[in-house]
Amino acid sequence: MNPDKRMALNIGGLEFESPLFIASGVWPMDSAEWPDGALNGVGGFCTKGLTLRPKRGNPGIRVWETPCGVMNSIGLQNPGIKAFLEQEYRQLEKAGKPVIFNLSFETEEELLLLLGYIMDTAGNVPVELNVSCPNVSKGGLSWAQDVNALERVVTLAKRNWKGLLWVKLSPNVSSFTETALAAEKSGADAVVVANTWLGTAIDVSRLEPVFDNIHAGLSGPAVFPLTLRLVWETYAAVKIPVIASGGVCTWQDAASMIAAGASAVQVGSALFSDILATAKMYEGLSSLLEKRNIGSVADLTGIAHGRRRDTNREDLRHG
Amino acid sequence: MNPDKRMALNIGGLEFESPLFIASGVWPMDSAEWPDGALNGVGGFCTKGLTLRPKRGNPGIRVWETPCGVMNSIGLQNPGIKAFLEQEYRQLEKAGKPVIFNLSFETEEELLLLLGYIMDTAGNVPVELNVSCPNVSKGGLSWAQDVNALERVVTLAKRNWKGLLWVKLSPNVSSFTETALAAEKSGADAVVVANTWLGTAIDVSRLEPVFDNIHAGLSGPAVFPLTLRLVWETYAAVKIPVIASGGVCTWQDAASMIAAGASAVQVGSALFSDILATAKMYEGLSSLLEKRNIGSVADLTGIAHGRRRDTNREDLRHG
Amino acid sequence: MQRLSDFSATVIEKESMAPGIWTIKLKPEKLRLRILPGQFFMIRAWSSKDPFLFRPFAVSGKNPDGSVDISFKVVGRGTELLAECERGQKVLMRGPCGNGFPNPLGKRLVLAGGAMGIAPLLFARHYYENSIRTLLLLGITGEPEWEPFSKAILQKFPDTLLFSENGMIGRKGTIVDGLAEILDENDEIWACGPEGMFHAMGKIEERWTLPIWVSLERRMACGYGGCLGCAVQTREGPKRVCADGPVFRLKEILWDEP
Amino acid sequence: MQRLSDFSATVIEKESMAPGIWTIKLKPEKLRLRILPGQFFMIRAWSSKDPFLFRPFAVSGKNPDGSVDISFKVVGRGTELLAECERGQKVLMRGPCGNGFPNPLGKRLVLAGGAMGIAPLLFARHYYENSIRTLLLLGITGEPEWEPFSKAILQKFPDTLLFSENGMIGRKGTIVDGLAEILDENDEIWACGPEGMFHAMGKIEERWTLPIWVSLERRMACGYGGCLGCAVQTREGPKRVCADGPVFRLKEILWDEP
Ligand SMILES: Cc1cc2nc3c(=O)[nH]c(=O)nc-3n(C[C@H](O)[C@H](O)[C@H](O)COP(=O)(O)OP(=O)(O)OC[C@H]3O[C@@H](n4cnc5c(N)ncnc54)[C@H](O)[C@@H]3O)c2cc1C
Ligand SMILES: Cc1cc2nc3c(=O)[nH]c(=O)nc-3n(C[C@H](O)[C@H](O)[C@H](O)COP(=O)(O)OP(=O)(O)OC[C@H]3O[C@@H](n4cnc5c(N)ncnc54)[C@H](O)[C@@H]3O)c2cc1C
Ligand SMILES: Cc1cc2nc3c(=O)[nH]c(=O)nc-3n(C[C@H](O)[C@H](O)[C@H](O)COP(=O)(O)O)c2cc1C
Ligand SMILES: Cc1cc2nc3c(=O)[nH]c(=O)nc-3n(C[C@H](O)[C@H](O)[C@H](O)COP(=O)(O)O)c2cc1C
Ligand code: FES
Ligand code: FES
Repeated sequence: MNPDKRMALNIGGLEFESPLFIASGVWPMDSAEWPDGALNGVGGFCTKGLTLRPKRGNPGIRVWETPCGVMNSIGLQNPGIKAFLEQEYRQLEKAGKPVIFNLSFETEEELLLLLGYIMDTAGNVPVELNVSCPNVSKGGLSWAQDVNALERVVTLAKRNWKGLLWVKLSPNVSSFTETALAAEKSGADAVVVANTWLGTAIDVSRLEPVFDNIHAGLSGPAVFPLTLRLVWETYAAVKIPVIASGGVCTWQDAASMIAAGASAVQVGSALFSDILATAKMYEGLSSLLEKRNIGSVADLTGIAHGRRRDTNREDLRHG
Repeated sequence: MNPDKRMALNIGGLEFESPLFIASGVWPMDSAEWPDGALNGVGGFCTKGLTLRPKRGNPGIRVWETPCGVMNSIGLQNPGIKAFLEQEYRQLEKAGKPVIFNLSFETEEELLLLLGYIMDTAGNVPVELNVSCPNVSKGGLSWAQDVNALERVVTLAKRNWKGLLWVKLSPNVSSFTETALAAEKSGADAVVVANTWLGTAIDVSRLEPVFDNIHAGLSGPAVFPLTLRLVWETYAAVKIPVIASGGVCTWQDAASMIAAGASAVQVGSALFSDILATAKMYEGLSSLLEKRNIGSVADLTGIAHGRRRDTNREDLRHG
Repeated sequence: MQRLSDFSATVIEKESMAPGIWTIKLKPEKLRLRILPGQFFMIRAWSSKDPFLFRPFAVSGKNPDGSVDISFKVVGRGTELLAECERGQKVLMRGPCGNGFPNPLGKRLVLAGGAMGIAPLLFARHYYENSIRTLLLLGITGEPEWEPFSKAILQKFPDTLLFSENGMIGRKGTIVDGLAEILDENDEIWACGPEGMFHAMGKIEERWTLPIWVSLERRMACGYGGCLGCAVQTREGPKRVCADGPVFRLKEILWDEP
Repeated sequence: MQRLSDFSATVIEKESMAPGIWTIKLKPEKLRLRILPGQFFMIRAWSSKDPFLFRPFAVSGKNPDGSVDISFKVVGRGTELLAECERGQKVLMRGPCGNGFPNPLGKRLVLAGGAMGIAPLLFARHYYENSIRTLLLLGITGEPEWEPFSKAILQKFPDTLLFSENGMIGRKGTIVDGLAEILDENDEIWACGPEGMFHAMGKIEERWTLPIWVSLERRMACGYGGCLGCAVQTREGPKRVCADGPVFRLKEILWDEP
């Protein structure tokens, strides 16, 4: 991989070397387990969803393949913030890539405690509030489903956090742009659009629901067009940066998200089907900038909004 | 195909020979164009969306492939109800399969006129109110997005229609079950769950939106888990029959929809990738009933609701 | 006309015409195909649901053993997968789709192909070889990739009139310039190529009052006339390229309307 | 230990062991694999994103030419596509995954495989052939499909002790009955098979105080320890079957906890 200056960007005052991030919940927290080269082209990565207390996650089947997608019901399994800071984080720090703390919480007190612990050990690192996990009964998604609660909790976080504050929204809400605007108004530095899409699976061999929770979150290329729509609409509605997360598998997907309004892109399930997906996207995006003579990836953000198809017809046979 | 009595079912007092219907907008209205055998196993089919006046549909690109799916922005192209009744419908009548009239309208007056014309020429045929088309600027989706408007229009239709009344709902709404309940309360005989999912596509070679309307409707296997979730929730909420429409491609998909609560299933985009998809589903479902010794497909409806996984773990190696 | 169906076929031959351009022979397993020049097939060379849709391809030839030729250029995933097929491999076909060209009037048939658009005209040329006079024209841009392709066409049909925009091979100029030179007022024109070519041909139709039939391309979801994804606006209202076309009378088409 | 990576490999041999059960030899294109019995690979024999996930398979053998054997039963779409691979075809592999079995203690190694679960034990048997005493057991249900498979195993390792639940081949009884008969208190047991078999073996561990190591299966999305989709609860907390396993000490596992 050739590092490309045009790929660097600034989000809320912080510099990242690439607009490609690894999404929460898909990457091992032990750097000894990282495959060689897999973090090439990665601007930073989000931790697995962290909670105040340790969580064993959900019982039963946790992952299920669907057409061009995967459903998950992990249930935020994690060692709890303290153990994380004392163990995994010491490793991660050394990896030389920005780490974004993905946080889940059931109450405002929990959030404050989480932020406190992080501040004490890691300082003002970037955090991503996960107000959108579909796989836990309390907290999670419910924050995003109630705009007032969302405003309250983001405001609280903003007051108590000097580092970068991303808010990761849920596609499973009444009005997506309303929640994005609420996050912006309450001080979010960026919105992450979006978490997984709520779905269901039935095991036909048993005629039973696959998941103990019945519903689970769908991710992967299947949802790409849906999340792209949310990115488009959010970009049109808010002024803070939009970070896309949903089905991005190729550099064309990443370019589409950026052209539709994303400043940066998170790569999640794509890694399941190709561990070098992010590295390949970096190459592809970088050549696109080169070919189109675009000085910086930031100039690509939202570029499709200015453009409508100039003909109402396409000429398919390019002689 | 062997006709199987167990596959017959009754929806709102009307008998159909199979729970498998062809969804609106994917089937030619001229029976001279029907491939041999393609209607085997089909219980009936929905017309293309019909409107009071002729519509030329949307300009620009109308269909776009996505991972395991297809987006469309047809824009309700149709010859108008009068021409339809005078020409295509005379053909269709003879085909020997129930025809469900899929209707789109911008105002209540339009709906009344539509129903009037149909009554005069075709009698009390089943109608499917399309309150969920994402591809027209007026009418369409907006009915489903406003629960009061939805109740008004369904009530009006019910008062003015003696035939079967299906209401086809949109997944792109605040609260899906709320709209389903509104349709039920207002007299719908069944709810169709659901129309296409709103998405966006960017043409990377031009960095422009693909569709003139920017957004378009996503269908096909990609959306199957999402629509299955809506079917599950709707079945739990309403008492009228639920008709599933979204990504059904195989008999396993059809069985999943039915086990999750569907009385019948519509097959749409699946036909794009296999014109005999419905016929194959019929065979598969029929064998499932045989193997499990289920007397009627109606007994399969909602069967998964009674069942939770009995172990919280699966044994994958069945020795 | 033969009704459309989905069926399985075997790749019985595969030949490279030029870099990235292939001709394959596909033999249906059970069916006996009855097809006319201008008709096409939807093809998928994969069993997965991704790519989800079939891809449309004109018939570029028909052989005594019942197989059909498809000549295609690799431009994306679907054509890539098709190009990877080896002899013996099975593919799925849907068709025959569309109506093809109408019966020729019997005078000289001028077949004007823009680049890959020549595919259906190769079939026409062959089909009418022994019954009427035909004249084959091929027009290409100046992009070097078309040179070997042109040579392959010339090898098969040595009397092809060749035009390249920059003169790198054949005569210099567009195919429409070429048409203007050679046309006789009794000719009938069948054309297939980029839309820009059709626009320019509109003027020919006005001036010469010759019948011009063109074969169009649209993105297609179904290919059997069900989805209305492939609409074109005509003087008689919207038409489906897959089922009402792909061949239309040039002057019927309303290019400027949505 | 070798770091996991995604790489391309070629099918260099494919052999039918029994109807619907295959052994294929896969040779990585660039890599030299260092692997231990019990480690596994994620494999995809298709380039499409549908099926979306890799499929996990134990290594059942390793060959001097650097290739590995995978022995698998066709149960769904992924294994079907793998079974359709012909010699020369490329597949994608991810691995080596997991830790494999720990170094054996050096006494007798009893390898107990339930049906297809014997795959990783075939590798173990071969791997330790010249260094320690091993005893291979295979247990199958009474389903007729397993008979030809058992014969294929016997042909390769004639001293395999075979048990079938209905006595159709080998001795009648379960593999756990068989173990109870032949065990020596100095033995070490490595097992792979359905979970029911492990539950029954729990009693053996209690009675004999032998070390029993088992190789587990879970649905896996990543195979590299990232998604936590493959969790199993243990006395030390939740573990990932792909990265912390797939081999665990039997008594560490908390079957009854979520
Ligand atoms: C009636 C008809 C006849 C054709 N005959 C030939 C032929 O003989 N030889 C040949 O090389 N090509 C022909 N084409 C074009 C051919 O269909 C496309 O090149 C092909 O679909 C591209 O598929 P892809 O997956 O490689 O490209 P991708 O761009 O990856 O395809 C993505 C989607 O866009 C559609 N698409 C892309 N380009 C076109 C196009 N030009 N026309 C229609 N749909 C397109 C694809 O079908 C697919 O649904 C014909 C098209 C039509 C409509
Ligand atoms: C560590 C490990 C080692 C394995 N070793 C072998 C082996 O050596 N030989 C062999 O025949 N099988 C082995 N399996 C099982 C094998 O992975 C499955 O049979 C295979 O994934 C089925 O894929 P499919 O697409 O054919 O089935 P489908 O049912 O269509 O697959 C759908 C999804 O479920 C998953 N899945 C289905 N069955 C299993 C299963 N039993 N275990 C894990 N995931 C499953 C698939 O991976 C896929 O994601 C092993 C599994 C694991 C976890
Ligand atoms: C197995 C798995 C676990 C996930 N865990 C988390 C999590 O802990 N916190 C979170 O905010 N998002 C989580 N996600 C959501 C992803 O970060 C991402 O937003 C989503 O999967 C959509 O992107 P993708 O299609 O690229 O995967 C998880 C996703 C998967 C597939
Ligand atoms: C090309 C196309 C046209 C459609 N036209 C209509 C329509 O006119 N009226 C309608 O109610 N639904 C229409 N639909 C929606 C389908 O009937 C169906 O509800 C949807 O595609 C989801 O099902 P599927 O995934 O099986 O296709 C259309 C769908 C497609 C793909
Ligand atoms: S492609 Fe569906 S109508 Fe032409
Ligand atoms: S499969 Fe992802 S952690 Fe094991």
